[in-house]
Amino acid sequence: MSQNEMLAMILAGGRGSRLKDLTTKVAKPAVYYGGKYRIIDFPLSNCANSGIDVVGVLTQYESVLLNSYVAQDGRWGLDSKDSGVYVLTPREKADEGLDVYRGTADAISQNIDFIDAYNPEYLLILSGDHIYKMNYAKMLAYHKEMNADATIAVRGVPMKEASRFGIMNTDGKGRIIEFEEKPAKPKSNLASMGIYIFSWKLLRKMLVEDMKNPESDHDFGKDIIPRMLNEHRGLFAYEFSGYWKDVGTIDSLWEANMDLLDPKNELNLNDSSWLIYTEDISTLPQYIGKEAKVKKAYITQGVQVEGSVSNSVLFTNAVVKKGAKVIDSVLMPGAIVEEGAVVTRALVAENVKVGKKAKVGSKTSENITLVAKNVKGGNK
Amino acid sequence: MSQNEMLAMILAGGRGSRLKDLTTKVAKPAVYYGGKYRIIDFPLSNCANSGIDVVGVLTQYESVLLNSYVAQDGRWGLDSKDSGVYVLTPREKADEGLDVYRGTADAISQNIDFIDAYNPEYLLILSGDHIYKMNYAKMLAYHKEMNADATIAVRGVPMKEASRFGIMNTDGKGRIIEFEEKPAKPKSNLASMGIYIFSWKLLRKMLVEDMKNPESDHDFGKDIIPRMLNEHRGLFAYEFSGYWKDVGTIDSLWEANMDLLDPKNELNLNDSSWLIYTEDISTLPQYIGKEAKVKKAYITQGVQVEGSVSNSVLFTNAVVKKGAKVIDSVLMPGAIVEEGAVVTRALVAENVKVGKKAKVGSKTSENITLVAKNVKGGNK
Amino acid sequence: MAKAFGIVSSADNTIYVDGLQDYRPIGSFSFLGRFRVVDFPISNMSNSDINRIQVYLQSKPRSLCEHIGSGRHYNINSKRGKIQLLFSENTSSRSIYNNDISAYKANLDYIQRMHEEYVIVAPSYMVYKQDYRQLLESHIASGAEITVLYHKVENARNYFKGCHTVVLNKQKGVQAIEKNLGTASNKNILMDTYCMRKETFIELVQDASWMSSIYTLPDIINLYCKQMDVRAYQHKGYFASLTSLDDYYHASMELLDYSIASDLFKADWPIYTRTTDSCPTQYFETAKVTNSFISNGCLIEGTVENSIIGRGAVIGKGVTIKNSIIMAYSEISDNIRIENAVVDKWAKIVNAKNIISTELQPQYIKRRDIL
Amino acid sequence: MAKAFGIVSSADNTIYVDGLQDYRPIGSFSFLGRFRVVDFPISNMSNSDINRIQVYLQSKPRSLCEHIGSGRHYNINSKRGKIQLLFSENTSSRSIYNNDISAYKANLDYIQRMHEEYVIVAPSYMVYKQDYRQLLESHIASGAEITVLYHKVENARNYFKGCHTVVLNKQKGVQAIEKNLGTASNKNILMDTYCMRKETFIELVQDASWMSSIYTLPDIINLYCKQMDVRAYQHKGYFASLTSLDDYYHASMELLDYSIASDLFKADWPIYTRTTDSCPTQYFETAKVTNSFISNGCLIEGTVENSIIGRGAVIGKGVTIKNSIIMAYSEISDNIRIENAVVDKWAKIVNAKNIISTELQPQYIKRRDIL
Repeated sequence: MSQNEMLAMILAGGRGSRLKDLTTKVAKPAVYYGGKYRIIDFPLSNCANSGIDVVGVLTQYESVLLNSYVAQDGRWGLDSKDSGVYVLTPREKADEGLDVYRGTADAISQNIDFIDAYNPEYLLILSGDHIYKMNYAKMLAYHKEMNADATIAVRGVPMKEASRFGIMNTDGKGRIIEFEEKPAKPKSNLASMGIYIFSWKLLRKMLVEDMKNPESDHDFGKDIIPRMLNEHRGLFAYEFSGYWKDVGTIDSLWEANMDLLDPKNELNLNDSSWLIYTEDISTLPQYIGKEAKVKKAYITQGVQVEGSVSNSVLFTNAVVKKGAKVIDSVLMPGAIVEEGAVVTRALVAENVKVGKKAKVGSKTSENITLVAKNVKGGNK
Repeated sequence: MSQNEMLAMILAGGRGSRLKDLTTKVAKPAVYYGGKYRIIDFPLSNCANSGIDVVGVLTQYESVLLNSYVAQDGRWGLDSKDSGVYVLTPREKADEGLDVYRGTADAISQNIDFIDAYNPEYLLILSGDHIYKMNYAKMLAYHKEMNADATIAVRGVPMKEASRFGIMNTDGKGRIIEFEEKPAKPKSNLASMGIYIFSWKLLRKMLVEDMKNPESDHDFGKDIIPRMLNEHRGLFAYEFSGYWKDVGTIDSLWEANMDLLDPKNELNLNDSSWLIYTEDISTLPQYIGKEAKVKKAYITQGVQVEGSVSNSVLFTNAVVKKGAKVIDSVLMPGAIVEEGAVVTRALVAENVKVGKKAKVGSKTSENITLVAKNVKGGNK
Repeated sequence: MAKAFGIVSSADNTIYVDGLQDYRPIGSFSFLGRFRVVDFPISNMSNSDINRIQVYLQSKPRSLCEHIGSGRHYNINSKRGKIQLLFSENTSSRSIYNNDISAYKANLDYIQRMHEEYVIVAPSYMVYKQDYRQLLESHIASGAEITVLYHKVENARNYFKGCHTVVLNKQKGVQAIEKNLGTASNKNILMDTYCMRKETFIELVQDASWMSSIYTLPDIINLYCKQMDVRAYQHKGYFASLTSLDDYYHASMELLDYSIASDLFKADWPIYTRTTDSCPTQYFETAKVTNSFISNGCLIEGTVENSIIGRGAVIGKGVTIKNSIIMAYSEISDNIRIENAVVDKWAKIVNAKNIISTELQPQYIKRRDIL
Repeated sequence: MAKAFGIVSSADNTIYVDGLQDYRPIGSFSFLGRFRVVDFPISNMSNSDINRIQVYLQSKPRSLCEHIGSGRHYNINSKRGKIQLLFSENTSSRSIYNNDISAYKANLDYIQRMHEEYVIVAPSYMVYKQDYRQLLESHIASGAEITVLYHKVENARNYFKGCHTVVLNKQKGVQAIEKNLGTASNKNILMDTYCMRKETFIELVQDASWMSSIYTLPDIINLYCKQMDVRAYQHKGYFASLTSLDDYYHASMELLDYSIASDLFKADWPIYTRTTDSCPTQYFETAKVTNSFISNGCLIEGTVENSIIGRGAVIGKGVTIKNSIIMAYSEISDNIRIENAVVDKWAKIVNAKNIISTELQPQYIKRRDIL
């Protein structure tokens, strides 16, 4: 891809309120995943690996952590001379007040000046809270090949679940002829992944018009895409078949972590040709102690295990002390399981301590237990 | 200075409306100065050279350019592992709406969480729109030596002008006993430079209280400093005697540029022990043509001079064509003076073209002429 | 995704630029005041979407190492891309064993580990602008096994003496590669730039080193060009080979024609370099400068004509610099006259009154020399 | 503002670690799976507010160059600070002329150009934690001309054989510097770490090179310590000199005591290194790991005991690794047993069934070897 042929904009405003206490202090894209990553590492690493130079990250909700996290653009190699990750928050303009982003399309509209500064041919719109590996350069090649106005990445979902998604109906040659948001009777199982490539010139024109439209929700799914279909623009579906997960709940976040315990998992974070980059933390390597038992586990540097761990994912600097047991669980960075404590089917949040001999989680509960606050030591 | 012993926060919200058309698109700290710099390069380079690792830049007004400019923290070497320049804009919190910064102190208060994340001992507050070189490490050493709660940098101004400034009256040992904002009858000539070092623990406490005070303007000069004086805190004045300029108007911006034409100017940008860092632009070196005449000039790379230049400052990629004359003027980046045109006592804005044989500016006008729009070619 | 990785090669033992090369390899020579020669091949690669580049270093690697560094200033993603500095074990630059093939052979592991299908080899001692994507496309479209870049010159009698020439047939097939012995003015100069499959490159390296430990890449291609499909791709525009002091001086002076210089430096083809954070240049009341390229950070009180002045140079009162190259941080004291000279970095000309030579035999003043 | 600049020195010709050093200098050895030895002196300097550091390189500099790069990962401001890589001209590591003094002499320009008043010299082949600000303060307060760092050891008979010892008087004045010949168990080992004024350092370099071209810094200090005020500063805590395979193995095994390791790695004294972006390590159902440091990116199906496993290593089913160091990207196939071995990078143990040696004579398996 030539310099700035395609600019990426990541919508990272998600409040992620279903992730409960994990998102009181951080926006959803900054939530931890996979032992050492944060969710937003995935779209950012995908961008870097796809040869994209400039990425805008659109945030507004309580995002000091997210903002300073993505501002360190060297983490994804996006710090060469003309590259960069830029945090774009709502801002006061000369003749307007300070305004929040009113919708996904509005977030882009409010940053037209930023995009114009790079004069890209194409604009890539991404979501900040999906876990997947995708080569956007290939998607762009498809967009060009189809001579498309817009290309939407889609993935096949089980037909019975299709009514939960935005479904794209195509003409068999990839051209989208209809878009239905959560259809009662879906005609296809191709669900939108919320990943769009637009030819910038056209999108720019439509956004300017949309901004002035008082009826519009200023949303890609609700306004821009339907209008493009009405105008018979060339919209194409780009099928993606790899691992993809939107971790909207504690259960699905836990599940996505558990997926990694299968050594043959589809996401394959071990593939050196498509690495996921993240923050570099100074720690010791992981230490597995004299009496430790570790099996079926996904463990990262800085972890210290003296107890027993099975079927679990342990994040940076998590500690499992002597006699403690961690089963079917996720320990976020710095989580400590004290001597003799037992953690079962739980997700222990960052820096949370499970006290001596305490027991959290249950083998049989309907949902995964979120341990967001220190748990006092239990009785013996 | 140890890692994060002192964090710097740069107040860069200035709308700079007296700089007229130069600030319709950029915030005042992003205005060009000195051939290749922007004003905010000065506090940022001072920070880098003083051993400060983390800098927050507080902006709210139309700042996409300023934000993306400072986000490239490698420009000031502030991109090593635990360093960074972070743009801090007003943001929506979990339980509050989106709110603009109400005053200088409020801008800091709204980012207490950001500051806490680094747990600094001291906080340095700077202005984003002053031109000077200062070693903040020395100011911190003074702050520690005096065992101060707050240290304010001051400079001597001519007594007759003192009533235009915020004046610090000291006890002769550096301790501030009184602060008067624009006093009619100044008792001293020590003017505040708007540079403060606070012991963070105390300031944090005062900011939290100030936020709740409905009577407060949430301003350092109006509220925090007077309150500290009332409470008999240890406030000390740190005298600074080098070059210092607040370029609030077109005339003063022009003047500050002209100051550099004196090879012995006090600012001395040629001092290799205290470099000012800025954006790195790929250009040719400056080319002085076959018939060119250049004397008493300050010229940077990418400039092409075919005509005559005297007593002027030429910024990156400015062009002076054959037979054109540039006298007592400033050409901002990419400004073009076409064949036979004459520019006198003017400031030609970025990428503005002065057409063939046009004449702008005047030797005798009261104010410097700002040329902010292309000027059509003149008649012969 | 780039189809090719890049190799920036080092000049072999047959090439030595008197004076300048005593202190650094040619890739590290200052060029036009602001650049270093190696900026050109690396920028060409970066602009051609090649983001994995190997730079081969020989003796005195310090300045080149420091200048290239992490390569971020060449606009290469530091995670996905990489500029790798590779060393030959034999670092005595004048040894006959010290050639390109021995360097590639010593680092064959790192060449084999490259994911890309093709390789572009370009020299660190020549200056030109070339979109390697075009070269690669032409290479693939032609079906050739090797494609080399060449430039038609009309002054091969006086310049390009360290270079090779290519003898072509009507189909632009390479018939032979020969040393330029200065026997004729019109020659096709081999630009030491090659495009081929990685596998072909590895075979050439292995074959060459097996046949003779002093074989170079042009040697083996010359040997094989009868049996392989080796084609030539013509380069147009500015081209300079900095393989002697005369060539260096001549190539620099040529760029004082602003139209030639500005053609080499287009906005859509930036030549990246490492910034030194020097401030703008100060012209004094007495300065008289014409037809010259001046770098930042200079103090100019005297006269400068048809010259190139490096960063931070000081040109005193009453000084005249004519047809010369003054390198960074040199100081020329009051009333000295310098004509047709190359003054190396950090030199101080204090007492010598005049340094005047002819245009055809430029004088070289040593680094840090005090005259 | 730092008062001192740093010099990271290279091991001289008297030191050679069999096997490992065939491929890289000691500074580039992997340590505890995740680090390289040079991370320790550089992190010590960075944490001590020293932000201008010269690293002296000798033969096979590639891996060290690449690892150090721009130095940003060592938390050094890239404008105000600098990690400078400096080369000796004579790069044959076994040559008697190849010593520290000749390297400093060749780069005296760059030493002289440093603004700082003092210099801290630290070796790239030893591992320890030290706040150099304390060393410098003690040096200044004592009024000594040179202060050296030393460590009391109790196993000098078996280890530290390539090192020097310091003979001290009651005032901690240095009486002599001698080679450790293994004649006694209790010795004060010289940590090859020196603190002095820049000017003193330059004088020592010049005097040493004038007296003999094979003099080293400890040689000249030994010679001068009668007439100069040379003092010793005692270091406490973990200390390792990686100057032989035995020393390397022993020092690594010592850190398997987690309390020793975690004392070397405190949150307020980070040891920086270059990240490789490897993912977490996968423990399979059949994994059995005890008392071991495991790096990221490994796949572990077998048994690992009292060992250190480098990045991306693959430990197959039924494998037993005991008291061993397995370096990055090595693959140990099913059912193989390895005891008391050091397996170098990229090795593949496929067919060999058992690699078993005694603790006192660890076996070395070559880089890229396929057994």
